[in-house]
Amino acid sequence: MTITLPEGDLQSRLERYFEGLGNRHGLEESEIINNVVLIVAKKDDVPAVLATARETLGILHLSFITIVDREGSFELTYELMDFRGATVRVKTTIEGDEPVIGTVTGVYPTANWHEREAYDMFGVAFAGHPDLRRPYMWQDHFDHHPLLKSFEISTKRTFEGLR
Amino acid sequence: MPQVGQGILKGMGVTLQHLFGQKITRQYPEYKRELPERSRGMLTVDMDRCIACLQCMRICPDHCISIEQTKRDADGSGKPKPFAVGFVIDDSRCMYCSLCVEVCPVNCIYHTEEFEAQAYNRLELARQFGELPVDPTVDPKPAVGKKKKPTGKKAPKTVEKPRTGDEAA
Amino acid sequence: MQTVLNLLEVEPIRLLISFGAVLFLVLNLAAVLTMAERKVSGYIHLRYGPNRVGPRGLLQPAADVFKLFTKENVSPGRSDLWVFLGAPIAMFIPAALVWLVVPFAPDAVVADLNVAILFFVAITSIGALGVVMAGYGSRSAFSLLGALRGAAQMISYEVPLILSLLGVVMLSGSLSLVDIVRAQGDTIWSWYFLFQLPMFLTFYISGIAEVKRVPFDLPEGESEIVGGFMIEYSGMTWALIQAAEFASMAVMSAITVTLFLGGWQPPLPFLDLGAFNWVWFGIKTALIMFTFQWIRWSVPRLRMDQLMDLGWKVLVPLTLIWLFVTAGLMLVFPSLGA
Amino acid sequence: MLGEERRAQHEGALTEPPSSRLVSPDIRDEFGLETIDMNMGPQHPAMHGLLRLILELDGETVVRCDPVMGYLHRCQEKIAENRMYPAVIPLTDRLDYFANMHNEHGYCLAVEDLLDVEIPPRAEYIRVLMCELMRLASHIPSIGFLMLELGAFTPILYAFRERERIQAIFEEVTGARMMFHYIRIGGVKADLPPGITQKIWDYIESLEAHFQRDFVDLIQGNEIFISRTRNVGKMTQEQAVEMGVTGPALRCTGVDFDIRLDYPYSAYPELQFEVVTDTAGDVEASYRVRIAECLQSIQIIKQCLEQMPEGEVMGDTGRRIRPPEGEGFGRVESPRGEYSVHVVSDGSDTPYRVHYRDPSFCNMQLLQEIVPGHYLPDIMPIMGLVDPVSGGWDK
Repeated sequence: MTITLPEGDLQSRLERYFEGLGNRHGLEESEIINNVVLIVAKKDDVPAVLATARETLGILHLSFITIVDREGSFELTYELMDFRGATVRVKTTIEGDEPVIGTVTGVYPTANWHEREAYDMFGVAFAGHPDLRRPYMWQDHFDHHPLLKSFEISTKRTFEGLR
Repeated sequence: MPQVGQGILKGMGVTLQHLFGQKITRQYPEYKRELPERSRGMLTVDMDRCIACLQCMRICPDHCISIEQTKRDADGSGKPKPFAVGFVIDDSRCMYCSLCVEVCPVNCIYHTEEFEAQAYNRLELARQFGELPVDPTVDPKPAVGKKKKPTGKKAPKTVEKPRTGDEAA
Repeated sequence: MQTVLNLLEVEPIRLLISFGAVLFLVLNLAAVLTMAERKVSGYIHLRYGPNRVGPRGLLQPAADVFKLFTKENVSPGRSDLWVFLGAPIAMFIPAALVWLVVPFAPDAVVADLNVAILFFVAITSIGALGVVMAGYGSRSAFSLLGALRGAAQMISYEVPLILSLLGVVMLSGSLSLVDIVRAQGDTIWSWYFLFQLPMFLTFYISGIAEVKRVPFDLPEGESEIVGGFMIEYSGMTWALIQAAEFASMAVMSAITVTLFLGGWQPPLPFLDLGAFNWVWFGIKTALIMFTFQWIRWSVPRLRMDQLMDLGWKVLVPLTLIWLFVTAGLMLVFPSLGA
Repeated sequence: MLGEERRAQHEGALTEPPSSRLVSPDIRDEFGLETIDMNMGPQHPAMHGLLRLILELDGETVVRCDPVMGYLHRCQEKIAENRMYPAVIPLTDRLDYFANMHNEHGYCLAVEDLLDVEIPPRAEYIRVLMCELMRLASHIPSIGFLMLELGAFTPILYAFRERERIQAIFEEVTGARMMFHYIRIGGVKADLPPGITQKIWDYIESLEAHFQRDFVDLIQGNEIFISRTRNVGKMTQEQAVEMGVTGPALRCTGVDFDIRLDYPYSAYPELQFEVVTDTAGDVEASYRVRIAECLQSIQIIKQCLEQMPEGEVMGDTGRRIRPPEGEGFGRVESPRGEYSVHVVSDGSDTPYRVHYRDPSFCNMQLLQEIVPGHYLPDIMPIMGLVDPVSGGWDK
């Protein structure tokens, strides 16, 4: 099975993505910076926005999901690439101590591990994820999420007393 | 498969060529390669030149340098200046990144060509340079000062603020 | 002195002494072969190989043996201990026994059996038993997979191995290895490997498969099942398995030389060394062993299904066809037979 | 007690019914057939680094494959949050330790994106030159690893001979053989030492002279190699794209995606090279793609040496690097695929958040997808197709 890569020049594609996403969803903010379409969406809209991007606009590649812990809220960045120079960056914010967001594994299967990693590191739960295990940390008896700002690392020398 | 075995025979020809070819092993302990000028070996400190500015200790990503600082009139000018009485480089932590060498304002810390460090005990790898020994297991001053969290305001929810640029560079 | 020599005439004593000599030879051969293997691999890899113990590393095998003797023999906690410990012995004995029928020179053979080929075939088949014992005894998933592969492979490759022998047997009209060598004559073109080229190749390939070397080292398969049936062995038991492997490799080369490359016969009549003809046997065997090693360091490993395909779909039909060709030719030209 | 409990819980988590069994459960129950559970790794002689594969075997056929990571996890992202901006660079070296230069480059691009600093053209060319040498030093051993996994021991030593010679060049230029810490925010650490141009040129010519013999003649035509790799690990373009695969593993299915051309950075827009693709999408195709990419890299290195401009090698970043608030993105084509860095700054001199998107991590998802249905020995060539690096997937 072959895939179809997007056609047309970069600027027209960027505008197509910009309009395609802006017309369908109630976005909080959207703009084009250089070759990036920056979208700020509401938390609940994210799976739908990504579904539009994948299925209607044909953006094939989910590069990564970054979570930034803003102490009290989490900022998520979904970086989508169309393989031909254009980038769509979807941002959203989750408030609260027990963050939950809908999964995008149904749209981009590659999100599977990215979401697992995010869950492991930040404790952000992805509703509907098929296999939400921790990839890195111990699978049990470890209730911490190390990349949270509240998880303090010590600068102490680790071999103290080891001799 | 019309040419069965041809590829295998070709590959065997290559190995046969190498069987009689020049060997490339270096007989290490007897033969030592000359190290290039820039090669980064174990660190050493010229304590006479050190001005105890603590730059190297701050920048070190591994916190492998610890300095015990006092004020002393070392050059007899009558003005007490910062002086490093204790200086330890913990080679069990050093990763030879040369950041300390680059920040040193008087070029008193530098890389040597030594690279064969070994000991039965990790603490033996901590090399003392000063007059007083410094305990390498004690936490040095944090490499980064208590900064983190710009005080007062909460970090912004959405980024991509217009860049002021005055702070940069 | 005379009485001692006379004792050699007495059959059981001669057998015992010569068997002792052969056993000594086999054990030393294994050590020498490990050394050769490491040197050849080193030179192919642009390395020097072992060169620290003794002059040019020649004492390395002695150091290895010393190390292995002093190592603790670890056995897995839940292993079937008797089977586990018996496996290396069950592997080593067949490899050593075959040497009994190998003719080194016209009169230098421990037992000139008139059914030597049958003896060889029967004894090599026992080797598979050792592999299965090792895999079963050590109670590990990797060992079990290795043993299953080993058993399947060795039993499957028995078939082309035996079939490829038949051409030689038909031509020489004898099952005795001494007679087969005599029948080949002392010129290089009268040896059987030319006329029986497909048989020779089949025997050579199935021989590699039988001694489990690359590209047929699936029972070992260090990159997929780590060490296969020998994964749990250590110390002297492991050394015995290694010795068995190298001894069977040596015996396979010796049999190849005996059957197809004229045994002790010189390549041309004027090169006849008389009583020293075993030198020719040694040179040829060493050459075959070198090709084993050369192949080992040049090619990757086959997969199980491809191995079986090669054995049953290529080698067996090939030998059968050539058997018919040989028989037909012998019918037309009766002078071909002995 | 704790151990027992932990094990029970752990097993409970991992023994969900596999989606595709090769023998239907009815038949299995009727004949009392069982599958074998097998742990491959983390201490497996041929495994790429510290990876554990939990396999369910039906005979020798893999029914389920579940990669378990985390044996080398250092939480580099957390460490980076506690280091100053320049002091993160030597840590990025430890990520994908077969492509250190690319890691540094990606991070520096991200911070430069924040800083808006001008990079001198000579520095850009030196970066590209070093990255392409690094690509050679990564692709050639990965071909060797593929052969090692197939059971041929020799090519890996020829491959490491090449890597050794490239490392000697690196040592002269950067001062270290593996953990370079050479590419800095704003440029590179130092200019090329005198005489190194001729050495690189000599090396590239000697490599070209025996590349065909040692890595193509020895491997490509070998019938056993072909039978072991053709149609093994076969994937469609759609599968590869869905799994987020990038790099040679994606290009061997025919998708000509290369960050160097599609999202150009550094000096790449000024250089002439091709994106190599293959259509088969199996292990053999990925081998061919890697070989061809090595040849392309050689061409790029030659162009770099010819077109190398004169001038400074370090832009003006100031003594203390303190980017304004905001986000920076850096994206490079590492030998394994797309390596992206996302740096969030809060205006202080340490990053607020650093995120690495490592190709090893993303490409490894492919294992779950394409390994089931293959034989046990095929796992290893598939690992050679994906070619992950332990430091990369574990961060």
